[in-house]
Amino acid sequence: ACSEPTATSAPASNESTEVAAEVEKPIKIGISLPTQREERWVLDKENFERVAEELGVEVAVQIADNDAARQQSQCENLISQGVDVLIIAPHDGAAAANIVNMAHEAGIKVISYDRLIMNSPVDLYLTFDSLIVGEMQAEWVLSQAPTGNIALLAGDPGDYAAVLYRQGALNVLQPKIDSGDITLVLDQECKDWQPSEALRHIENVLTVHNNDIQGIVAPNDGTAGAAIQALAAQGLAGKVPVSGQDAEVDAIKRIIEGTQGITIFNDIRDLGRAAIESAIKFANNEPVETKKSYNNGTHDIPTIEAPPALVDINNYLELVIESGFMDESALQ
Amino acid sequence: MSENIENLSLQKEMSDRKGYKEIMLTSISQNLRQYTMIIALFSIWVIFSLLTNGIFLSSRNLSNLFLQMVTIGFLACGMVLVIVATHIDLSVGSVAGTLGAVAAALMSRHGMNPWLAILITLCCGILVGSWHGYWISYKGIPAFIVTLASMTAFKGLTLAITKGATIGEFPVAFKSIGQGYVPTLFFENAAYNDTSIILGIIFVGAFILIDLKKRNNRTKYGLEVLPMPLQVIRMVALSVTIMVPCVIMSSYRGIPYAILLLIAVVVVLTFVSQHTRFGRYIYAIGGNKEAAKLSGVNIKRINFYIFVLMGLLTAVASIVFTGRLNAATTSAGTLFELDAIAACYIGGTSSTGGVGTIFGAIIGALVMASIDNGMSLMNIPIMYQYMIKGAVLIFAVWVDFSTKKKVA
Amino acid sequence: MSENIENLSLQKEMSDRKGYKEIMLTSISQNLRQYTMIIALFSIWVIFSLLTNGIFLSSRNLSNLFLQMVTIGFLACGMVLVIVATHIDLSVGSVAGTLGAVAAALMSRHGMNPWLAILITLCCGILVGSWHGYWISYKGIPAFIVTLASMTAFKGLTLAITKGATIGEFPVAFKSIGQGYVPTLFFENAAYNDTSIILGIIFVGAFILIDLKKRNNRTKYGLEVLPMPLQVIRMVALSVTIMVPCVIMSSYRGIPYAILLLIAVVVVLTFVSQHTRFGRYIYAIGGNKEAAKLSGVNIKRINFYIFVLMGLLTAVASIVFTGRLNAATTSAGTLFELDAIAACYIGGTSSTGGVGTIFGAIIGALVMASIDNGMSLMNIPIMYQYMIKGAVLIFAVWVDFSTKKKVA
Amino acid sequence: MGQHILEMKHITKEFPGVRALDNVNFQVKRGEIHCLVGENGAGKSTLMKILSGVYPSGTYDGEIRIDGTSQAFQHVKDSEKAGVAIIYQELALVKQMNICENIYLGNEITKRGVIDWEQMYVETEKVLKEVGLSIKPTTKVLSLGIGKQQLIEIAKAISKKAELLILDEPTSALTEKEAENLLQLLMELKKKGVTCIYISHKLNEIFQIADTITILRDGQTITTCEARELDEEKLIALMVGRKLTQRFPKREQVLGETVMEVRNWTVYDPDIPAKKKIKDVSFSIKQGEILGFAGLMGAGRTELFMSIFGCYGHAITGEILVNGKKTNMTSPRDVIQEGISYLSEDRKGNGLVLTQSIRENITAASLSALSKWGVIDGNQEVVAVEGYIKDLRIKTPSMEQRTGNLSGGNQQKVVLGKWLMTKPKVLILDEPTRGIDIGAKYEIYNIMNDLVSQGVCVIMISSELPEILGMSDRIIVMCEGSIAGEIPGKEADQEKIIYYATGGGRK
Ligand SMILES: Nc1ncnc2c1ncn2[C@@H]1O[C@H](COP(=O)(O)OP(=O)(O)OP(=O)(O)O)[C@@H](O)[C@H]1O
Ligand SMILES: Nc1ncnc2c1ncn2[C@@H]1O[C@H](COP(=O)(O)OP(=O)(O)OP(=O)(O)O)[C@@H](O)[C@H]1O
Ligand SMILES: [Mg+2]
Ligand SMILES: [Mg+2]
Repeated sequence: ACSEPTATSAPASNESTEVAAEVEKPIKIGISLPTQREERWVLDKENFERVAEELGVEVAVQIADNDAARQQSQCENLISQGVDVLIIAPHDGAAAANIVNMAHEAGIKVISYDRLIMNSPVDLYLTFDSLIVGEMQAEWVLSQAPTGNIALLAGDPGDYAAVLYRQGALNVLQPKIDSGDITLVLDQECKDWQPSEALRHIENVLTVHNNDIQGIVAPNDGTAGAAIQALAAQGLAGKVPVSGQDAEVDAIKRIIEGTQGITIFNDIRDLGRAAIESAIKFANNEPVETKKSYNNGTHDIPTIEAPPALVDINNYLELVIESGFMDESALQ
Repeated sequence: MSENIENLSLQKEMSDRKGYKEIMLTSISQNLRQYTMIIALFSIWVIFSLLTNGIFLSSRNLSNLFLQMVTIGFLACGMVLVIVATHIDLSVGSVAGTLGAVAAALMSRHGMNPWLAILITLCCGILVGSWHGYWISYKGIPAFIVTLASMTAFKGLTLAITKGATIGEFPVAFKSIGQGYVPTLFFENAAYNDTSIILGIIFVGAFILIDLKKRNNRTKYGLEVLPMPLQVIRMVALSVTIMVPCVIMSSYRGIPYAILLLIAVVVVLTFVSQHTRFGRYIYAIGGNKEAAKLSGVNIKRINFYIFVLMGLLTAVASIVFTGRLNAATTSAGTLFELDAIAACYIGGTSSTGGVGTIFGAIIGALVMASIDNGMSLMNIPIMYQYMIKGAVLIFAVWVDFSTKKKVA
Repeated sequence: MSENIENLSLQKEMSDRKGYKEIMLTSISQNLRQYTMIIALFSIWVIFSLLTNGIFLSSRNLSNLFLQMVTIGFLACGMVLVIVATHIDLSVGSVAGTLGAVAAALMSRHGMNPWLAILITLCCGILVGSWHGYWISYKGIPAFIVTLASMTAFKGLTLAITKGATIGEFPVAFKSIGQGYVPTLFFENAAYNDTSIILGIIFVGAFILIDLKKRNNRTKYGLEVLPMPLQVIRMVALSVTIMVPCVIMSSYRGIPYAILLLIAVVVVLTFVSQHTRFGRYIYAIGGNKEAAKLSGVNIKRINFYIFVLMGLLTAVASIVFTGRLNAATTSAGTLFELDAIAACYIGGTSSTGGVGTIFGAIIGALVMASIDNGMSLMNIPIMYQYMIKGAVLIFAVWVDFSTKKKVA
Repeated sequence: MGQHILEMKHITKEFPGVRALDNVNFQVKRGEIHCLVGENGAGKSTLMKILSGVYPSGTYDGEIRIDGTSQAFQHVKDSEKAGVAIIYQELALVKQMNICENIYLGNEITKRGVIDWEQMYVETEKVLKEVGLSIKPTTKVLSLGIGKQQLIEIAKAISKKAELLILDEPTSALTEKEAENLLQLLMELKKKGVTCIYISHKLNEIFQIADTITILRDGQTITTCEARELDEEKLIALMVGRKLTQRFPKREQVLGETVMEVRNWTVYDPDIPAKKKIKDVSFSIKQGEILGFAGLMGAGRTELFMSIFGCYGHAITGEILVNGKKTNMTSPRDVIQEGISYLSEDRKGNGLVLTQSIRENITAASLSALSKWGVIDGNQEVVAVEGYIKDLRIKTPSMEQRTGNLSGGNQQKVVLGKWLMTKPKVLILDEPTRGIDIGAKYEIYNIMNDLVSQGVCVIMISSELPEILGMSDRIIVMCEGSIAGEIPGKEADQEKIIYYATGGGRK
């Protein structure tokens, strides 16, 4: 829908009837995030707002609270408000395809942030790879416990990111399961990412196997914390490797304590800045350079990638504290 | 709308002893219950309009708003009848999710013709409704338990059907049900969608015809009717109320199909609830089950059909919803039930049964959707959105109740 | 348990004309409503036990199971009274989440003494309850709307307090409430936790004493009592029922504090509901509000205090839950309300009000927790878990209803 | 077709712990008015519910034949198809609906599936006229008093144009005038060939219309005979199993101090704020006095006392003095604490908690006296309740029986027990003997006399003139919300009361 870029400074694409196009209007970027129930998305939101202020653009942030339909409504509302570009971190990558079509009809470009929007001509994709996160977690657990009983926790079954983490982990675990090196004694999803669910599942698997568990793959720091709680009740905290993700304050504390082995750190600051910068370029009808592309089912989407990092006791100072991501005082 | 008409017409008996003014006043005060909520709704609109520099009332946003409420609207229509009969249905969200997944799987995985898929989905909805109806009316298990069980079970079924992944991309026919607009008929390039305006005129015509026929009928039986000048005022007022939204929508893209469908459902169900035995029996059961039984009402059968109807409406809602998202997601439908039930209560349905109107429930659904939409337009952080929504809910119902108390 | 005792003692009036056997049969058939659910519970246990090679009934798992149900247990206790008085509380989940976050923030962020934090949390619970009570009883807004509004609002408040992040690591005292066990008193290294057994013996003693005192009292008033041999059988049976779980738990780590607290709450609330004016009035209001009002019951005040009590219990639940997780999470408490309400209905609370027992609700909560626990032990995929849970729910209640129908 | 339109043979019906009917035989001839009499709990209503299909075939033993063909009703609808229409003892109206909807509930007039409201309104107006009511068919039942509701029920049964019409205590809430009206209507229907089964505790009505009388006692048929073979005395003896020599027990009248005084009591209608429901009512009552309140239906007696009790009305003015002191009572609780108790005329709506047991109902208004620190003394409670069950002869297997399972008369006794237990100074009884059998009425009168001799004052509102005349020391007649006249008990007679009640005494 976005036709030949013209050389005017005003956004060319804004044809909608109600929003009168003022000439000196600042660029307005609509951002739709899936949730604020995990620390990382809270940080994402803060980061977006900081970077936007720095670069002098206006942002309108909406939170879908893990609801694909709400996300669509919110994006409709963002379009009604007359934003110039949409940055969407979809709760559900496939369901968000519709939003892309809608935005394009209104002449608005869409950036898919962190999670890929499927089956649609998204204009840009910025990501840490969810599959790789799962793989990293499982690989680390396997490195600690090459044989024995492994428990696999997964996030909410209705959350597509959770499905990808689990898939990534299984990619690594499956060969070992097939070879008989390890036994997957638990493969349970946690409703709404609830730690209480994780707690219940780990308590029960410990009961069934009489504490004979060698490793736990937990998808994020919330469930990891609960799993460690169940281990602690059996005096096993620190003895069984547990993975995590998001580098939450609590998780870093546990890593220092030695009860949680690793967490996966996605440095959202770089990714967020890249997203805003790209959005500004889109708004000004400038091209965005990319090196890679991902196929989302129907289209090859130009992609900017940031690698997730594995944080453990050895590198947390460097990666998390010294990089300014977290204040050391928070760990007291 | 047709609720008010009904009430208005019941007022006609008083007309001989009173002047026009008095007739209108009585009619207004008797309809106040519904009016207060409509007034509340308009107040909410005006406030949001001011706060968003008019974006809220732009034709585009109103179009969005109606589409955003339409799913809950369908569910609320059925839920009113369920609640009026002193039951509850907690499963509508999960069931809608599952049915959406069924339709999606049929089309996307098996390449089925969309119309056939819709037919099958509707049948599945009826089947689910019958299952609920069977346990509730013939086995006497409380609806709360039966539908809670379904709520859980269908969540699982959705996961099983979707295999944990979103099913997406449907044929245009299916998509349009959820997101399409009526096409223009004659004037391709006009700023206004002509079909919408034509439809509006047809609605107005139908209303006037029905009203006149009723008037004739009453005269035939020797019952009193509104004096002619009042009748004319009434018709003009109604015509305006019908035409304004049509014109507004026509200035964006026209009337969405989903809204047309919702209007049809509201009209049909209002008719059913007011003018058929089935409808009256629902209210009788809700008002006094014993009395209804002693009057020879087959309570079990009525209860059964209430749930069948609910199942059917859930299927309709699921189709519209899935079409609108153009995807069936694994967690689709979560918490729909609460929104639908809340819409009913806001719209004046009584929690003890026997009282409630379809029209009220639609107003309730609009109130909820308006609050969500307005706050989202204002980019209010979600945590405050939640808090404000809670506060507005209580406040709106409180205003409604306190005015009602003064009247009744 | 004390419910049954109550009913049994009421049976004594019939004893003169009948033999022992007949007294026992009458008593059993009159208590069947509760017995069927207990039987259903045991059947579920036996089935899971078979399916998990006995792990389900191991003392360790039973201990886990009780801890897993304890939060819903507290909520269900209050919910029974709310439902008996024909209200509902949809907010308990969200409120519990918020209160847990409050306690967590006080301790983790401000380093507050855990006991002080608990006190403040309990007060907040009472405050929230009063807020609900105010709108519901003094302003007449339906509980469904008020608590739905709170459900939404407190979801937002939790997000605001936690700022989207989990708040974790609490002082030992706080943690123990949710996950601690009574310490051993004398035999540090024995395989059994001696305190639990001692507690069991104290319970049994107390029961026997109370029962004998009651018997004496009845004789004094010239009322009939159970014949001595039956009285002895009754005491032995009760002692065994009390001791068995104590012994089982003592062979793992002893009785968890949370369970002791729950038992205390159940005993106190059962007493309140059966033997105090407040309790009696709740049931009267639920049965016929008008009649209660004409009998001089201050309906508004009773309704108000019901919600205050619910608020307090929600606070207790939130403390136990947060302590058990050792963390306050952003979405803690989601769907607790449905579990609590379901527990009540499974436990025989009537949806039309006026009927329901605390003990029944606890059994209901146990049934739900057992299903979840058993399926998790068997490592069944979550989608099947959902479906099976739904099926078991309906089935259990159906069995319960159909036996009841035969009796009444 | 034989001469019997209805034959019920060997009917036995059991409830848990109760055998309500024990091998009952009952036959009704075509075109007659057949009265069914018996004590409270004798099984009259149960027998009729079996006949109308409320208790479906299979839940009882025995056979029903209508017009000689054996019937097995599963539903009320089935019996209606067989030409049976019934008015139940307990009001069976949907209060949120209007009169027209109620009358045609289950029998709506439809045209191709669509309800024809216009025709139904017209028909409703006709039937209402037949039973002597002139209210709009669109009035909500909610806003009607018990008496009018009763008439609506009658209209509903008549509108079904049944061959066999059953009326279960239709006049218990009606005044003499309406009752008389109804009896005339029944006679007319009889002329048109309608057969009628009539249940009542009012003997004068029975002897006025009955062709045949069947007497039930303890679930068994005692006898069926022609009405003219019986007189009141014989009938009572057959029903109660003993002789009652007097209908109204005598008592010594000792008047004491004025206990309660109501001054200038005015109440506005809660629905229509400008309308006065009670207009400037003043009266007083002395210790040891029985004060009767008479009036036509809708005279406002119930409203007067409901408003005094704090349960009715809007913008109330006036004052109440108890023992000479001004009071400030706003809720039923305050009133009860002042020693005033009010037995409502609507036992199901305002009297009983049907889900609770007899025990819990009887003590509901006196828990303060039974409890310490809010804890109820269970033993004291049981002893007290046992006393009332015995004194009032409540027929029940145990005090733990749900009141919902009791017969109408026994329910009334439970409510009476509840108010007696509050040990009031002033006991207001609104239609206290509604649905109560002859024997029990006598007992209630005795109880009233006892109370009065203990210094309690009793206000009795009743629509049964003989009862008012037989019991009252003084009679106040109300008409359209104000007091129309006051008559000393000794000088009162029916004519005087009716004169005042119809507005004759107004200035
Ligand atoms: N649903 C029920 N459950 C248990 N017992 C019942 C039930 N219905 C009636 N009974 C009992 O059956 C007996 C007969 O009751 P029924 O209502 O037929 O009496 P009745 O002759 O109509 O008395 P009344 O003159 O007081 O109306 C009574 O003892 C009553 O307690
Ligand atoms: N003119 C009227 N039009 C409509 N309704 C009326 C009218 N007069 C009275 N009523 C209603 O009828 C009912 C009769 O009043 P109420 O029962 O208190 O009178 P009562 O003197 O106690 O007579 P009853 O013998 O019926 O108890 C009231 O509820 C009132 O709302
Ligand atoms: Mg009867
Ligand atoms: Mg009266």
